[in-house]
Amino acid sequence: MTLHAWMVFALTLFCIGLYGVIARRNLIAILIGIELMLNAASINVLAINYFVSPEPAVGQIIVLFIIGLAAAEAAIALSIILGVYRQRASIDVTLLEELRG
Amino acid sequence: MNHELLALACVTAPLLGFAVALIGFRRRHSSAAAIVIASGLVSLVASVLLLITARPEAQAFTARWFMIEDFSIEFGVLLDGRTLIMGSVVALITLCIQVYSLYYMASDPGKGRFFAFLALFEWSMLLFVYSANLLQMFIFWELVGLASFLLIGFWYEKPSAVAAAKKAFLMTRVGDVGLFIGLILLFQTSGTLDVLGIANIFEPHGLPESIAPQRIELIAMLLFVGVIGKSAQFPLHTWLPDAMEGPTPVSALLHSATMVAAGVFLVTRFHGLFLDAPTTMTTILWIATFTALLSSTMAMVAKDMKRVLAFSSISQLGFMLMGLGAGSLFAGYFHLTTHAFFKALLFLCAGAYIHSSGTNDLIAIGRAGAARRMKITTIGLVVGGAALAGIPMFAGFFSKEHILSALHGPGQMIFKIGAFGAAFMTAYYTFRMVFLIMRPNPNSQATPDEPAYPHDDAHGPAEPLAMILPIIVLSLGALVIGFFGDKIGAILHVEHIHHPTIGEMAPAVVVALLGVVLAWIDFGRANAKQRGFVSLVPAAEKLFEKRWYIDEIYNTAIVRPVIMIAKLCYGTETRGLDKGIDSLAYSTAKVGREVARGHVGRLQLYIGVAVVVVASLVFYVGMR
Amino acid sequence: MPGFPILTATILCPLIALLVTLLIPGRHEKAIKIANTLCALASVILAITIWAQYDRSVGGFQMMEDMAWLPSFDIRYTVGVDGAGVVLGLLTAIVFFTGVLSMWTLKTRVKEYFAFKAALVFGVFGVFFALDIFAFFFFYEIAVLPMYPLIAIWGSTRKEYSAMKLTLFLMAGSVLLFPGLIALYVQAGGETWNILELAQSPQYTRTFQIFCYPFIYIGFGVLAGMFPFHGWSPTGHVAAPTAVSMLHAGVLMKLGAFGILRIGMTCLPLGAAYWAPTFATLATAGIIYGAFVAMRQTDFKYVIGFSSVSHMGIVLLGLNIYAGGGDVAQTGLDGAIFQMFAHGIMTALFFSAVGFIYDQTHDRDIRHFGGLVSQVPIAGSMFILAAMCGMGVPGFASFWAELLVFIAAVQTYPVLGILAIVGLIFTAAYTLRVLGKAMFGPRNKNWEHLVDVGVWALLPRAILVGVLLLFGFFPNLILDMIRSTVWGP
Amino acid sequence: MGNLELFLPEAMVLLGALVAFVASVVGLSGRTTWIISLVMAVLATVVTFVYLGAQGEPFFPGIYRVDAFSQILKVGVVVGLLLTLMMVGNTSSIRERSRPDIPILLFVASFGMMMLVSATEMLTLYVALELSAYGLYILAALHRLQRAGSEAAAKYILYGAASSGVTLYGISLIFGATGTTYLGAIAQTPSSPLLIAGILLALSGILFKLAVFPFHAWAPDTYQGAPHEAVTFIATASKVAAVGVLARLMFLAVPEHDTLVTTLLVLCVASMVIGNLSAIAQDDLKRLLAYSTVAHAGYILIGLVAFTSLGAASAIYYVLVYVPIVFCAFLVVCALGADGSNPTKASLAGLYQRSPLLAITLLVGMFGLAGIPPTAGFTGKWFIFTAALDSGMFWLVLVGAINATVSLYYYLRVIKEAYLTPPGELGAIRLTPMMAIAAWLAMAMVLVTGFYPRPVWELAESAARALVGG
Repeated sequence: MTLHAWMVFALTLFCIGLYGVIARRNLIAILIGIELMLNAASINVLAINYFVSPEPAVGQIIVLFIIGLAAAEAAIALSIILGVYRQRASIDVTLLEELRG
Repeated sequence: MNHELLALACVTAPLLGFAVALIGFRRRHSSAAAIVIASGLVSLVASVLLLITARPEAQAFTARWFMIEDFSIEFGVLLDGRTLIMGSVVALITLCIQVYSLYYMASDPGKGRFFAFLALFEWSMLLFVYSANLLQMFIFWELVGLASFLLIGFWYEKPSAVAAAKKAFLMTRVGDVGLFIGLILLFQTSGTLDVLGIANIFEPHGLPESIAPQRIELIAMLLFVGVIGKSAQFPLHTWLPDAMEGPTPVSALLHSATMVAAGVFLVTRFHGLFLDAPTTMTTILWIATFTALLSSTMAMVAKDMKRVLAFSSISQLGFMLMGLGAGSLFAGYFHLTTHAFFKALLFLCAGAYIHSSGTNDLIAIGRAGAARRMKITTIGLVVGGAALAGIPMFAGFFSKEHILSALHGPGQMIFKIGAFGAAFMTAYYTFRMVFLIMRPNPNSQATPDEPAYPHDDAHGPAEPLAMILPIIVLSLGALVIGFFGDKIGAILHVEHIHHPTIGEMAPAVVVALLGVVLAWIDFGRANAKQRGFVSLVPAAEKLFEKRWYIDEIYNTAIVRPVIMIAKLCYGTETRGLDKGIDSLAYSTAKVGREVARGHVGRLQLYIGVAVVVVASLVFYVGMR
Repeated sequence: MPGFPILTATILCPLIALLVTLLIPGRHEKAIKIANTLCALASVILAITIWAQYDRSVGGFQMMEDMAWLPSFDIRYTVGVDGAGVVLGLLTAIVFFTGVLSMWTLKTRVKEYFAFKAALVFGVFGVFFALDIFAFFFFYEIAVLPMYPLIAIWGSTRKEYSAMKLTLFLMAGSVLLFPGLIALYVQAGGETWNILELAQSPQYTRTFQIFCYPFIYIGFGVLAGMFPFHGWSPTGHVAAPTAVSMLHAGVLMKLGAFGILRIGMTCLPLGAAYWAPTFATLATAGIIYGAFVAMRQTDFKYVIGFSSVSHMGIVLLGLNIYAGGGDVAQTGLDGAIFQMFAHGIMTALFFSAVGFIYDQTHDRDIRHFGGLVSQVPIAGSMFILAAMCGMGVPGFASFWAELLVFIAAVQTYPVLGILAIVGLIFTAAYTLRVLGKAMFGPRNKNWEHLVDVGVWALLPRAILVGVLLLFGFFPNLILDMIRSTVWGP
Repeated sequence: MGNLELFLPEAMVLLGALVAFVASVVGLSGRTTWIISLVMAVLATVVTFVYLGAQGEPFFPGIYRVDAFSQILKVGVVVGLLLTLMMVGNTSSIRERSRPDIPILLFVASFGMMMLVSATEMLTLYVALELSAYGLYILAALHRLQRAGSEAAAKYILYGAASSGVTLYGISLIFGATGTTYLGAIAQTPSSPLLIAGILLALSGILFKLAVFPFHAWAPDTYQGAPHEAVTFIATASKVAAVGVLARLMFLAVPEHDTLVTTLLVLCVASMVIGNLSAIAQDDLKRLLAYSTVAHAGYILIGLVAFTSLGAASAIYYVLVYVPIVFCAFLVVCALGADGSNPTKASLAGLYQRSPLLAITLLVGMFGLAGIPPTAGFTGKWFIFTAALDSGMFWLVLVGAINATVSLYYYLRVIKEAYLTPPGELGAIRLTPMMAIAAWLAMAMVLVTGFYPRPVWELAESAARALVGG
């Protein structure tokens, strides 16, 4: 596969993730969508690193960082989602509309 | 005598009187009156001394008041024939009226204030007359208006007095606007504010070539607008009849030597300029003649004594302006002088009657027997009436004669005829007044509008000295002043005084006597109907009584539209501008609420919007 | 005292008053009032000293003080006075002093009132003395904002609405000023904010001036009650308490006109000349429109408010004559500044008289009064005197002001000049209407109990009357001073 | 390896986090932890001030730069931290159990922010961005009223994570377009649509932090639902960091400006307009302040889109003075919402009687936000507008000034409630000494800087020079 193809693939993945964020009602699903977006970026970085970058290590390091950060983010997000669930016994995002206006 | 000191004393005494009386003695009435009368006396003595010792050439005592740019504004006193005579007349008549007021206003709670205002009035008029400077002239012209406003509205709790004062101020203000613009143009044209300097431009040689005739016409016309307002000429005459809402001494002052005289005096002051503006002179003639006729008709039917006198003032002012408009400075000036005496006299007599009878109504006064009770007053009335009517040997006869003979130029026949008509009517309505008072007839057809309420302080003298003394003085004045025509002419430096021959005098005498006779027939003889010949034409009578509906016309044509415009502006302000701005603000707030409501709290919508915006921006960037 | 920073000292007077007021505990009301009176008195004395020290034979800007404020941004604290500054500084001091005195009886929230008021006066002094655009605008906004609490807390009649309207209106003026003023700096190359130096800038091409000037004129004009952006002024007058009305109409509106003169006309003479006919027309429209609207008002303060619009129109007309150039330009300027001064004192007198009556009656409808002059002779007389001044009766200061403006106007813009003079009739009409209805006429029995002005309350009013008469009789006192105003750039 | 000493300010903050962590682990009471943290924050502030003039690179070349720009913004961050910590003492809106944790979170977030303004490499930048956010996400969730708190936090984190995802994707595109992650090197490469698109996407996370349209919508909801102290911190320190990184990116990494400027111009105007208009309708004070934050982000962007040294300086100046100004407002919010509820306009009633100090603090804060002299907000606005005009953006200044007027309306309404409405049944408010000190401190900063902007302005200028020059 060419760089172009990889980037299109990443873009597709990114869009799917974004779609998930926008369209899914489940908070966990939204979180998954965000993870997809991060992964799309990772794929981009790896592909670019492979095809373009003079320093092969850079991309891999970046991706490692991304994975770490994504994990941390997911942890915090899940704990907050848990908080939401405690209050509302649901993790439907449409229930989170009490703060508005 | 040191003229400078005299002049200073003459013009500052009333101011001091005013200030001291108003500030220090507003509640100590007698002291206030004493101070004011003393100051009036000082002015009189000073001005008479000035007149007697006058030098032939004009003298000006000025001091720099201040500078505007490089232009020095002088404040000062100009002593020449015109100012000296008028100043003395003003001082004399004011003093008479002040003395008269001692009794007339004795029990008024505002006596102190009244005297203070009288002093203000005198001061303004004197400095107006004596002023050496256009600006000073305008200032005191305005102050004369202010003082008359204060005095007309002296009984300020009376709505009619307040309305009259307001009307007087507003209508003269209309004239003032014209005058003001005229003075500005005059200043621009002549480049000087100095009255003598301006006179020198126009007087001896006629119009200088450097000045366009149209410009002089414009200036003269604008100045005359001011005169129309001040001297109550048609169409700005309607304030004067109402102005007798003030105390009678005020009317006496207002109608004789001050206020209305100021307008005529202005024309005499700048007569040289007016002579250079022939079109304006013709206009003056037209307006003056028309005014004289118009107001005479009104005087013929008025029942209110003061109102009759007021109409006669308007018509006499018309006469003066006719003389001046015909080109004779002397005729106009002379009549101004004589008129001051006999009109003040008539008003003081009227005041005396009114004071004792408690009514202004001629018929009621007569039926209350005032003429019998108040002999000296009645004599004064007859003397004044005769002077007004132009009966030979009385003051008004001489001056009116000069005016009539001045109207001899080409195309002035019509004015002459008008003048005769007015003179006839003057004689008629004057003696109508005299006969109604002297020969009351309870059985006549005349009906008083207002019954008499005789004064209840019957134990007081019917004719106290303070009232009688001025009447006597003025009566003497009205008798003798007519013989001083030559003297006045000399002081005015009028070279050729045309002395009418007997033949020339005859028509005027005939006309005047005709008027008197007709008045006798209508009012004086026993069993007279006392309705007047005008009542034969009820429509005319009604028209005259309603003062030609001029007030009504003004109301419809001017006052209402002005109020309409004011309403329109008010509506624009409240419903247009104000509301527009408010609604701009409110609609901003409303949009704000809508925008805020757009933040519906739905996370995914928020993100979606952001995605769309960012995507379109990226798209836009990619397109470039 | 050479070298004594007298202008800064004057500016600091109200600031000291503010700080002292803040330090004194709120329950010591008397102490607060005394402190403010003293500071105000000090400012009067300083203002008179400035007047005396100003060397008229030299003219121009004097008593300059110059300090770095923000050097890297070219902002300096530069103050200096010319004739206009001296005159208006004195006006401010007088109105400040008399305003403090006339609020001697204030009972509610005394501390805050005097604090806000001192802040306002601080700004006003600053504006009249500042020669640096930043400093000018800095003080300008300080002067405007305290009006909000002053009206909203101590006012009456829809006070919150009026206060908000006033503030937003004036800030809307600032909307135009921000780009306008900063453009002056940027266009000149971004080297100085000093007005006098900017005025020399060769960068101000005619095109730029024509573009920029309206921003400054209208921006400041809003505060000067310029037709048709005057709406805030009467509304604000009506709602404001007495001393605030005095300051508001007496001084604050002058800030706008002063800004136009000091910044707009000094820095952008070509733009000013280009726009002069347009703005002179608007000014004349304001004169007549204000008078007509005043004719229909039934509220004392509304009448005075619209009379202010009308009278400020005269100021603006004079200024535009000045901007238009020609022989009579200086006369127009003399008249405009004189009118600023005279109108300031006159309106202060008006409001202090009305306020005195309103404080007792809580009624301002002229139809509800009658014969006031016999019920409260002194307060009534004050009102009448102010009214005469407003009508331009000789002997009062504003006669001269109007005279000068009209003389100049007839020469420069004959039609406008004549219209403006005709406006005098309508001025007289509305003034006499109020006098006739409320001051004269039959006494209204409801108000027989009114107490007249006492000796102490008379003091501030007597000062105002005295000033009006003084300059009415001796206009040269002030004209000489005004004439020292810098003429052109 | 560079000069590690230069990292001392950050290290102090990190140490603060550790100390606070230890204190909470050993079970010290919330109050003791707070006092210890406060001491640490003061120390960190002092150190940061000491290192104000520092310059150099503490780590590997090119990834982390210490210069006037970064140090000055760090001062802004630690001042925000210190002020927030001072207020946390009698914290109320945060649930009891979590109180000892607050200092840790604040310190960690501050640490991330300080790194953020120094980062000159995209990975460092991204890590710092995330680091600075995590603490805030958690803080936002700690509201005593958990229902609102959890919603606020969920929106905050999901929005934040999504935008950081976009940022990351953007970074990957930049990497793709240039082959490098060093900001300085990016600017050297020729511009391409891919690069510009990447930069735009990468800005998302930062604009989210700054709450610029269209990434602003979380702000009102989060501000409303999160604990007062957390919001205070988000509104102060976090803004400084966001402006810092935005400026850094724009000036360092962008090879071609026109497109970016145009884009930001649109966002800037939209932020001002939407922020101010929405704020008009608000009754909840925190929500109002949230919208006003959006508007202020717009003002700051004016300075940045001027794209000159002057513009950068004015934006830096503005955000620096914005910290104490907005703190004044939030201090009142915290004091009024002592029970954890959100103060509304009605709860301001009679503030002038219930607590004159709070009332004047509110006045200063509101006038500061509205840009009225003699507060520093006025000078800030003046500088920003000057910078914009200097770049020829006359109409932008006009729009900005119009917005300032609109904003005045709702600020005045707040003042009105505090000064006009009688207190009714509401009782007096007692401030803790530390709160009072914080109030005086913030007011002093606002007013002194307002009267005498020279020190702060010169700092901002040197920061801008460092930014533009390097």
